[in-house]
Parts: sequence; structure tokens; C-alpha cells
Amino acid sequence: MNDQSLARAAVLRPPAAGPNPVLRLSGIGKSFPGVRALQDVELALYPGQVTALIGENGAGKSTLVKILTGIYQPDAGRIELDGAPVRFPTALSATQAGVTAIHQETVLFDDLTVVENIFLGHQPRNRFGLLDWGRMTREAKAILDRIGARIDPHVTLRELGIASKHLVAIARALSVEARVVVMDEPTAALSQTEIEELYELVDRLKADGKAILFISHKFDEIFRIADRYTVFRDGQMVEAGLIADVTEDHLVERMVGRSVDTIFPKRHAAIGPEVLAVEGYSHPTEFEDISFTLRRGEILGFYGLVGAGRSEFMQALFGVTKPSRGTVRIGRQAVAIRSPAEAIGHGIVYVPEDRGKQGAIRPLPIVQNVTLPSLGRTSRKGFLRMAEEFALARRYTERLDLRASALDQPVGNLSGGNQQKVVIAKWLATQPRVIILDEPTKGIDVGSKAAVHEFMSELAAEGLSVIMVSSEIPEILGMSDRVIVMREGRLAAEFPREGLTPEMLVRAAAGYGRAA
Amino acid sequence: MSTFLKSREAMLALALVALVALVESRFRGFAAPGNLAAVFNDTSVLMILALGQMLVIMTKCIDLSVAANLALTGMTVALVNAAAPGVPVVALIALAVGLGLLLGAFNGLLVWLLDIPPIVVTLGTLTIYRGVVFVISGGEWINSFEMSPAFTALPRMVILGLPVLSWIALLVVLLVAVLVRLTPLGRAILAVGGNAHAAVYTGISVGFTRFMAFVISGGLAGLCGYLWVSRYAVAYTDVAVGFELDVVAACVIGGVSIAGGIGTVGGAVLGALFLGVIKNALPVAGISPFWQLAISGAAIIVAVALNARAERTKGRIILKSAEHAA
Amino acid sequence: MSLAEGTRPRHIPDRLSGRMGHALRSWELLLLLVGVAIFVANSLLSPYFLSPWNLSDATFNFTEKAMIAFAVAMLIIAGEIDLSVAAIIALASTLMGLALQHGAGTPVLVGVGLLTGLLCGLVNGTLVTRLGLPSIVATIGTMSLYRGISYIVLGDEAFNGYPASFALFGQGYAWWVISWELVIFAVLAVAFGVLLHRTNFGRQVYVIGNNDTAAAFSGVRVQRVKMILFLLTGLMSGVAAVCLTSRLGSTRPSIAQGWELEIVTMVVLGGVSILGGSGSILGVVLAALVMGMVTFGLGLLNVPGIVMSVFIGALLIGVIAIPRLIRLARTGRAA
Amino acid sequence: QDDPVRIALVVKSLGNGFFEAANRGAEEAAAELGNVEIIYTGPTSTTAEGQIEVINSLIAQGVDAIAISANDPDAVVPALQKAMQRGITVISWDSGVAPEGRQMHLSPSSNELIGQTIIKLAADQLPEGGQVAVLSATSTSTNQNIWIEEMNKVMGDYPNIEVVATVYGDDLADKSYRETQGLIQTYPDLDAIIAPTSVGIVAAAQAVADAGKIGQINVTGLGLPSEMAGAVESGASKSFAIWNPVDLGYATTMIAYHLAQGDATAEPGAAIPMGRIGTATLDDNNEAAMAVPFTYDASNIEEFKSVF
Ligand SMILES: Nc1ncnc2c1ncn2[C@@H]1O[C@H](COP(=O)(O)OP(=O)(O)OP(=O)(O)O)[C@@H](O)[C@H]1O
Ligand SMILES: Nc1ncnc2c1ncn2[C@@H]1O[C@H](COP(=O)(O)OP(=O)(O)OP(=O)(O)O)[C@@H](O)[C@H]1O
Ligand SMILES: [Mg+2]
Ligand SMILES: [Mg+2]
Repeated sequence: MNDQSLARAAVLRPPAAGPNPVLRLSGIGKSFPGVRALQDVELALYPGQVTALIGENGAGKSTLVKILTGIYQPDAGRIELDGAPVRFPTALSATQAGVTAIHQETVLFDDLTVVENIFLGHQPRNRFGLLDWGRMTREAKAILDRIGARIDPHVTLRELGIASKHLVAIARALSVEARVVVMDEPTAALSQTEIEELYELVDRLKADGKAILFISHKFDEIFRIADRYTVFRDGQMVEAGLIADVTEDHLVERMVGRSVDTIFPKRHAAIGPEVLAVEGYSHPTEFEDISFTLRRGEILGFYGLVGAGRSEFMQALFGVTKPSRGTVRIGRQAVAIRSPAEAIGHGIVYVPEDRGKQGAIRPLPIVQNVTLPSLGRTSRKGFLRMAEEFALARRYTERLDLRASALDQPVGNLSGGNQQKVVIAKWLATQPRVIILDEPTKGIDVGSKAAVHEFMSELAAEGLSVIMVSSEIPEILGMSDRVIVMREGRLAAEFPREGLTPEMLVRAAAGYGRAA
Repeated sequence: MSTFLKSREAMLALALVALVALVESRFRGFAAPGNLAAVFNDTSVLMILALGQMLVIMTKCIDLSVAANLALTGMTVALVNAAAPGVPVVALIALAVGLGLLLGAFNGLLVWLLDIPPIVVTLGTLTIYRGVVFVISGGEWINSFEMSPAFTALPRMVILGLPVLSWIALLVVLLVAVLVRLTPLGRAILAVGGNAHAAVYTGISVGFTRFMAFVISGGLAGLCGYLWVSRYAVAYTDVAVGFELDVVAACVIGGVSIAGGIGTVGGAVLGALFLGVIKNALPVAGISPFWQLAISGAAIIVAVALNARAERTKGRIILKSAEHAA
Repeated sequence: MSLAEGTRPRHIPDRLSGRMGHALRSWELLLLLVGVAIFVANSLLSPYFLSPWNLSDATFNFTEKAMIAFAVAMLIIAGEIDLSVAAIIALASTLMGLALQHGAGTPVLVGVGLLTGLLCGLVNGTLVTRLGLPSIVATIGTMSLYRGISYIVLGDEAFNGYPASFALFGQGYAWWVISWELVIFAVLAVAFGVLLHRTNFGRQVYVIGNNDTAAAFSGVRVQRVKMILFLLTGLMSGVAAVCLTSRLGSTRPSIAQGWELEIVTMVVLGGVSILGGSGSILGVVLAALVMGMVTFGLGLLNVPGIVMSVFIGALLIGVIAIPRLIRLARTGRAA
Repeated sequence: QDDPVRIALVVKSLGNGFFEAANRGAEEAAAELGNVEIIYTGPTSTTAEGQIEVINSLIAQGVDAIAISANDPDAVVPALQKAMQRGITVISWDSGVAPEGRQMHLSPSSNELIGQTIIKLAADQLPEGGQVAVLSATSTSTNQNIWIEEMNKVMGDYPNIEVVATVYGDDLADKSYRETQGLIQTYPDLDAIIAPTSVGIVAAAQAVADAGKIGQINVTGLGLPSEMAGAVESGASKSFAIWNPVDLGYATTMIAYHLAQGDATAEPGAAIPMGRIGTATLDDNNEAAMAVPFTYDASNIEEFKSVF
């Protein structure tokens, strides 16, 4: 309560001798079925200043970005541009009003060229009202030069890697005459040099008098470029102010709402014999020469920058894609895994990163999702037995403390964290030996996250081996017994738990320090 | 990719030339300019419809009602012409196109506003439109002697060595090429089919774009309604029955991806010509007409198989060493 | 938060609402009502409608199509489609005719029909699951190919003179007015209902149709399931070919022309989502009955077939559009 | 007032000018007989399955007689047999049904006469001889095949005339047009096209006119005066023949009526009255021919083009 009003006052107070805000949001609320993503949110952006928006996963940051850019309509509240109320019914109207964004997910067109991706929706026209490709190409080159991206504007996007795609998204945001530029985790997929170039770009935009909203989980960069900050927690704004007035610890405290140590309750478990050994796994384009071992009761962390190829490697290990080379041993026995069904047969299961596409079958009930890979056990001679299915589903969902009104509810109606629990329950129900969790807490709320983490340690203690792919350093540091770092499809480093620092992980992932 | 797309069309063009050469090698005169022009003329209607269908398919929809639309507009203008021979042909063409647009808009609205899957919508309107033909004509034929001379003369009038029908087809090819390449709508059509989710982020209305594709396809079908009826100088309920599948086939052979987002005007034109050449060559080559169906079926399968091979999604390129090799 | 509460798991009920509530809002009920309405209307409009023999004759309007529709429904639920089914009938019938010319008896004829269906299904399945072609275009291609082969074999000829014992399937009666075809239809309806709704296989079909990537990630052998569905569809086309050939007593390459669209219409009218993932066999059965009754009822009034198809086209769009229109009018915006 | 005698006229497909004309004849007969109701019906496209559905609904209605022009002589047999079992009089006309599926068949003309007429029409314009081609309807239609057979039997009488090809237009205007183009292309010296089908002959005449071959290629065969008036005028067709479909519908109705009323029986040698047309005499197959085909040319086309 008090926090709220304090924060509100901070937003509304103009900076010392500063100008009026270009853009001001007040009382913004937005709900999705089962989730209240934003509630009574205030935000002000000032010309020539960078405002950092911070908050945990699922705090509602991206939702706010989508409201600002006309993709979602707020349920409540108002948006003012230069003091005048505005509405953004479509993405185009926001662009035309001078609000542009680099979205968190790259939302671009794989089959169109770079030029086209940059200008689609607001292409320059010639005097006959037809598209002016010459001008588009010239301008595209100019913008790409400006952000230091060495990308041929005529190639199709499919041919680019994730970092280049991200640069194209940035170029797209800069292709309109914008007054407000929103950047939702723009550095997440970039390498260090590209990040430096982006910082310079932000400085130039500031100098041009643009108002910038910068969303990031990395505190070093927030302190490097932001002038102001706003903290979200669970869809509400909890604090705003000047960066100069605060410390990192204070921001973290405000963000999470309690002390950080309690999040990762990794318990020590006895680490047993080797259960999985991978030797020389390679793929023509995705990864090369991956070798490691995993022991009983161990949690093995896989760290890397986004796009390092961890997910791809895990999927190959799970039999989704075919490796070109390499062997797998389970226990002492060499096995060939050619399909997920075989992997499951060998006791290896994979909780995918892309929950919506690869994990949950959203329109189907919880019970059918959970029992899918275990149908062989719940059925008799190929015929379904509903009672057995419900029993199995209940056993595992209750253990994970799933919040649902009934087991025959469609999974799609659940909140993200609960969907993730269903997916995890699905795999635990197969009683695996090795579980691969790919970004297990991505996009799920604080509470569920803690529950997932607690459960992971419990499983490890029971003798299950866990591979945890994560891009969150605290999660990696908190949960892993051992950490492997991947970079550009290769193993970059391997660290034991003791003495591991965020520094070491970042260096290995970005390719500066050469460890192990 | 773009060079690759070009090579796919080049491949198709090559196949077409090879086919013509094959027929010519056994039957002198097939490749004579005059005959090729005749084949082109004969394929005009298919080509126009294929271009409209291409736009629809590129938005990840399908329009199965084009042939029924053609029949209905054709019958309507024939009836008007028979009842009032004084109405100028230009007005009738406008009527045909206008009615076609309307029928296309009906499909488009159901897809846009009610979000009914396009295949269901056009499956329904396919039967409805053709039923209406039967109802308005009472099942009767409109024969050439009931049509005014101007009505039937236009498509076969020769200008600069080519019949007007061919010129109309060429004009449509040009217009659709301009639409796709040089207008925001054209690019929106490609974008919507390529990634509807991302299209929303770029401020493109997915529903409206699909609606427009249906409208254009309907308008072109309406135009073909007039062309067909005047060219064959007869209108009846079963005009062009089943032709929608030929139209889809022409698109598919031309490399238009049924999954949306991929397709070129050149491809669709070549696809239509490919079918046109086969249809015209069989009687000339003295191959029993009973073979025609099987041959075009096999051609469709081979064409999609080739396209599918080309389109197959490869893994992401992460390894630096693989980046340049790809 | 959950950490604190996590120690005491809370109970989650199996089912939220009773099944009744669900059933009352279902598509099947809507169809049933439509069916009853048509039945009543038919009885009022035509004095000939309510006669056992006439109703029995009317069943031939839909039985063969419905047999195929069951399999096509499963295929569509799994997110694929087969437009070559009518062409498979033509090819199967043609090959049965060839076998007949070589002196085959009834059992061999039936075997040839079913095998041809399976083989065609295998070809379709291979194109889709092995070569990765989109099923809609692959089967447009095989549709021309299969029927084309019939034309090559038969040209302007026809096969006839099928043995009397062969007539059983399409012309025989099991008991009183119950034809063997109706019996086959009923048995297949039950078999498909059990297969789709009561077995692991059926569950996998739904899963694939809702999200085939997640299905694959869950260990479902997606391509194998799809292949089986294509085989099943081919087989059902073979069964329908046997029935139809037996009923007509002759084979021409134009046999069953245009059935593919009628079958798809039947499936969609039955509430199967053309986008895959939902639908039931009961719905398809009801849709078959509704379509059969509409055509028969209008036939009794001597309404031309094309006007009947307008009616069915309107029914198809109407039953989907009207609920959405109402919702649109109520909320003032699209779904 | 008695219930009317209900006679169903089942045609190959609705929306065909020829059958519409036959229906007019049937109505004329009905008016003449009094207390007769004509049910004019048929499938939308020319398929046997469609006709069977129609037959089933006619059986259900308990009509008194079914007179059918069949799309397939064999496929409709079981359904028609069922009709006969239920006491319905079944005859075929125009395009016949296998003997076991009907009581009698009325040909518009005898097949021999038609076969002889179509070749004679072409030959009369070619005193020096020449090349002719045949454009037929669908490959499966019974009568076209028989007529072509009959035509071939008398080819010996025309030693200078060579039949170079037979192609199929499937009774579709566009396909017939394209097939004709193919003929023109393949046989530069072609002198005549015989199209024993009313759809094909119109399309062929159009294609010949479009190719600028009027005067070189004469299109002839069987056609309807209303549809062929333009072609005769332009010279693309010098002459063509057809029996009178109005008469055919009339005669069919008369026969169906008499058989249904029990006034006559269909057996070899029987003579069944056909009103103003005369009497049909059944041969050993219970078949009868109505009349000789009538030839239309520039001299009489004006008179008939508005009749049918
Ligand atoms: N389209 C949607 N439908 C349902 N729920 C949604 C939708 N979009 C977001 N949410 C939910 O709204 C909440 C806020 O999500 P949002 O993406 O804004 O978080 P965020 O702060 O951007 O998190 P992150 O740091 O992971 O990007 C989450 O609980 C999310 O699951
Ligand atoms: N080249 C690319 N093109 C488009 N999207 C990409 C690309 N690379 C990654 N993404 C998207 O970015 C998100 C994160 O990608 P990815 O799975 O590669 O990240 P990660 O899990 O952090 O890294 P890793 O590859 O090591 O698993 C996903 O939504 C993915 O679809
Ligand atoms: Mg976000
Ligand atoms: Mg990943």
C-alpha cells in the first residue's frame, strides 16, 4: 500500500529540472484467463532518458510492452502522449504515433528478406503509391550500418542466426521516426561486442531526445545505461525512481520481495554412480563434439547464452533430431536413441523449453496430458482405463501442488507455471532415470519457481539424475552440482559447484576466459 | 533463398520447354509460334484463376469456390445478355467482375469475421453458388444464338496477333505481379501466410488481408466467368465443374506452398502453362485422352515432392563452421 | 507461498461439471435436434416417407460414404485429409473388374477390393509421412492418378457380370428391411467409435491433431499413427468399393465421382474440426443420417439434386456460422 | 376423381436442352391423355449413382411408371428391378438399359439408321472423299458407341472417306472444344468432324469457326436446332440431324401410360400405340425405334430453332 503510493509519487514527480514525460501510463490493468498480468500500473517516460523496467519473469513487463505497441488492449487505465490521451488499437497506430519496440521474442518473417522485415507495415511509397524498393534498400543499409550490423539486406531471414535476427529487429524498430523506443531484453541474444554497439546506439538515441524504455534482467547494464528505473512485482508497480539514488541490492530486494537466498533450496544429496555418458555427439549445423557424464542423484546445469545450442543438443539426446556422430551409454550399455519413444524407453525424458509448442497439449485435459507417455501402463490391451488415468494423474499433480479446479480441465486454461507443472508431472509419471529440464522455470512465477526447484532437489535426493538447462545465472548457481557451459554449439567449460561465480559463467559463455 | 526461388522457377520453365520439345519432336508444328499462342490462349482462364488462387493460398487459406463463382457470374451475364442484348459488353464485364468480387467477399467475410476455416467456407459456397446457377437458369442452357455477337466476339478479337483473351490474361499477370511486388497489400498477403503471429506485430490485420485475397480471387473468377461463357459461347449449370482442383494443382505445380507465405507470380503462371501444355499436347500426340487424368495426377505429385524437398526445414545454424557452408 | 503450503497437497477433483451439462451444449445434440426436425418435416411433407422399405432404400444414400467418412474423420482429427477416397473406389472397383475377367470368385473379388484400398492408402501415407508432402495436395494428386489409372484400364468399357453371390454386399438383406450394407455401416460405426474414443490409438490421434510436435516429444510415433490412418482410410474406401460395386453390379471409371467432397462435408457437418484435434464418431453418424434424410426427403419432393446440395452447403456453413453470429451480436466483436 | 397416373421421366442429367424438349413432349402427351402427372427428374451430373438415388425416391413415392434414359445400362439395373418388383412399369428410352432392367426400350431412331445418317451427312459434302474425325461424348455413353459402331459397318460404301480419329469431349463444352483444336492441329487436311452429341457438335463448330477453318472443315453430326442455328448461319456446319426430342418424350409417355394401365404388354412382336406418332413394334429384345433422324440445314433451321 504504502509502497504503491510512494512509487506513484516518484513517477509523477518530474525529474529535478527535467522536461515533462513524453509518454505516461496510469492505472493500466490487463488480465488473461486465469492470470492478472497487470494491475493499476503507472509508468512515465522522459525525452532523452532511459528508464529501466525490472521485475522477475512473469512480472508483466512484456505485457506492458505489448499494450504500449497496440498488440494488446488494456482492460483499464489510460495512455497519454504529450499529455493528450491516445489509444493504440493496432500495432500500426502505435508506430504512427512514434512508439516503436524491439520485442522479446523475435517476431519476424523467415521467408522474407531483411529489407522487407525492416519495413513491413510501413514501407516507403513512391508517387504512384507503389512500394519504393530502391529507397527501402538504401535506408535499410543505412540503419544496419548505424547499428553496426554487417548483414546483407537482401538475404532472407531464415539464413540468419538468432543474434543477426535480433539486430534486424532492432533495425526495424529504428526504421520509423520514433519518439519512444521500447527494448524488451535486447541484449539477451547478443554477443559482447554487439552489446557494446547497442549501448552506444542507446546513447545516441538519448542524445536525439528519444524516450527509451529498457527491459533487462542484467543489473550491470541497467546501471550502465539507465537514468531511471521502475520495478514491477506480480503485475504491480512497486517502486520507481532515479538510478543514481539506489543500489543493486535494493533493486533486487524490491523485485523479489524477499531475500534472494531462499529461492534455491538445493539440498545436498548423495551422488551415486554414473548413469549416462555422452561421447562426441555432433550434428552438421547445430552442435559438435559434446561429451559429458551424469551421475545418479546429480543435478547437472547447462549454461550458455540464448542460442548456444543447448536445446538443440538436448533434443538430439532425446531422439527428436538425429546426431551425425556420437554415442550414448546408459549405465554400462551403449544405446542408440532414434526417437523420443526410444529415449523414454531408456528412461530419459525431456521437459522442453517451448512449453506451448512442444510440451503441453493445451486443448486437452490435464489428465490426458499427464498420462500420454504412460498410456502403456494405464491401459489394458490398448484399451483406455479412465480410472487408472485419473489415479496416475492425481498422484503426480498433487505431489507438484498443481492448482487446478479439476483434472478434466484443459491445460490451456491454467497459468503458465501450472502448465509447466503438468508437463513435469507428465514426465515424472513415466518414472524416468534421467530428466532433462530445459529452462524449467522460464516464464513461470516466483512461487511456482520455488516449488519446481524444491521438487528438483527432492527428485535428485530420490536418486533421479537431472540435467537442467538454464539461462538464469542464479538458478544455475543455486541448483547445480556441476555446470557445463556451451557456446556456439560446443562445450566451452565445465565447473564444479564450489567456488563458481557468475563472472566465470559469463566469461565462458561469451568466450573471453578459457576455463577447463 | 531468392536465387533458389528463381532456380525453382527456372526448373519449371525448363521442364516446360522440355515438354514442348518432346511433343514437337514427335509432332511437327506443336512448337510453332502460332500453336504455342493458341495453347497460351487456351490456358488463359486457368492462369487468371491460378493467380487469384495463389493470393489466397499465400495467406494460408484456400478457395474451392472459384469454379462455382465462375459458373454463376458467367450464367448471370449470359442471362442478362440474352434478355437485354443492348447492354454494352463493357457493362457486362463490369457486372461479372463486380458479382465475382461480391461472391469472393462473402467467402472472405465468413473467414474474417466468423473465423470459419476457409476450406469449410468455400466447400459450402462451392455447392451453394453452383446451386444458384441452376436456380437462376432453371437448368436451361444459354446458347450462342441467344447471345449478342459483340458478347461472344470480344475474347476472340485479334489484336497484334493475339486474341483479346490472351491479352487479358497478360494484363492480369502484370497487375498481380505489381500487386504482389509493389503494393503493401501484396506484401501483407505474403507476410500473413508466412507468419500470422508476427504479422499482428507489424500492424497488419490478418483477417482483413485474407478477406482481400478472397475478394481478388472472387473478382478474377468473375472476370473468367464472362471469358469462359463468351469464349465457348454457351452457359449452363455444369460450366467448369471440378475446375477448382485444376486451379489448385496449377498453383501447387508452380511452387506455391499450401502452408502459406511462399509463391510467385511466375511460378503460378508456369504451373498453369504446364497443365495447359499437357492438356493440349495429349490430343495432338494422339495419346488416348484416358491417360490425361493419370498424367496430370503424376505431374502434381512429382511437383509437390520436389517442392517439399526444397522446403524441408533444416536445423538451425549454430556452428560457426556451418554458417558459410550453408 | 506455495513453499509453505506445498507440504500438504490439496485434492483436485477428477471432473468439474457433470457430463450432462457438457452433453447438453454439444454439437451432437444440435445435430440430433436438426435430425429430428428433418425427420418430422419429412413425415409431414411426404406421405411416402414413413415406410420401412422406403427408409431402408434411403439408407443406401449414405452408408457407403459414411463408412469412408469414419476413417476420414479420424484422419482429419489427426490433422490430415484424404481427397483421393472416391478415386480409390474407382481404382478398387476397376481392379475387381479385372480380377473378375480373370475368373475370380466372390472371395477373391472382395480381397482384391480391400487390398487395392490398402495399397492406395499406403501410397498416400508414404507421400505424406515419408516424403513430408502436405496431405491436401498429395491426395489431390493421387486422386487424379488413381482415377486416371481406372480410365487407362477401362477407357470407354465397363466391367459387369459380377457373380450373383457378390450381389450380397450391396443388394442383400440381413433381416427384413435391414440390408447387409446397413449392418456393415453399423458395425463399422461401433468399431470406429471404440477405436477413436476407447483406445490408446484413438487418444494418440487426438493428441496429434491438437499438437503434433508435443505428441512427438511425448513419445507418440506420429508418422506411424498417420500412416495407419491413411491405411485405414484406404481400407474403408476398399470396403465401400466392394459395397458400391456390388450394388451397381458394374464398374465404370466415373464411379463415385465427386464423393470426396460429400464425405468431407459429412465429416465437418459431424462436428469434426477441419483444423484437427476434435470431433466424434457419433457426430459423423448423425451427420450421415441428417444428410441421408435431407437428400431422401427432398428427393421425395422431386427436388433436383443440385438444389439439395445447396441445402447441404447452407447447412454446413449455417450450423457453424449461426452460433458464432449470435456470439458476435452479443459481444459486439469477433471470437 | 381418380388418382392421376404418375409417370416419371428420368433423364441423364437436368439442365440439358434435349431433355427439356423431351419433357415438353411428355407434358403434351399428358395433356392429351388427361389425368396423367409427369415427374421430370434426374441427377445433376451424368452419373449412375445419382440416377439410382432418384430411382429409389421414385420407388418410395410409388409412381406408376418410370421411363429412363440411363447413364449406365448396367448400374441402374438392380434399382430398376426393385421398381418392377414393386409393380412399377419400367421402360427405357433414348439411352437404353440392359434387358433385365426394363420391360422395353424405345430408341429415338434405330441405331443403324443413325449410324448411316451421320456418315452420310459428312459424305454428302465430300464428293471427292476426304478425312473425317469423330468427336464423341463421354467414353461411357452407350448410344454414341453403338452409333459409331453402326457407322463403321457402312464405311465400305464410302471408299474415299477415311476416319482418322475418334476423340472424346466428355459432353463438356471446354473439353470438346479443346479436343477439336487438337484434331485441327493434328490433321491439317481434315475435311469434316462428325459429332454425334449435342454438346460436342456446338463446341466443335465454335472451335472450327475460331480457328478460321469455316469452309475447310464441315462440322456435322447430331445437334439441336436451337443450339446449332448460329453454326449453320456461319457456315461452320452445313447440315446436321436429330430426331425430334419433343416427339420422343411424347412417344415415351404414351408407351409408359399404356403399359402402366395394362392396355398393352411389353413382349416381342407387340404393337404399342404412340398417339400421333403411330405404333411402336417391339423386336426380339423388346426394343422399338421411333423414327428416322431428320436433317436440318440452312433451308429449314429458322423454322425449328425456336422449337427445340
Ligand atoms: N497471451 C497470454 N495469455 C495468457 N497469459 C499471458 C499471456 N501473455 C502473458 N501472460 C501471462 O501474463 C504474465 C505476465 O507475462 P509477461 O510476458 O508480461 O512477463 P514478463 O515480465 O515479460 O516476464 P519475462 O521476464 O519472463 O519476460 C505471466 O504470468 C504470463 O504467463
Ligand atoms: N535463429 C533463430 N531464429 C529464430 N528464433 C530463434 C533462433 N534462435 C533462437 N530462437 C528463439 O529464441 C528463443 C530462445 O532460443 P534458444 O532455445 O536457442 O535459447 P536458449 O535455450 O537460451 O539457448 P540454447 O540454444 O542454448 O538452448 C526461442 O524462443 C527460440 O525459438
Ligand atoms: Mg518478457
Ligand atoms: Mg533453449
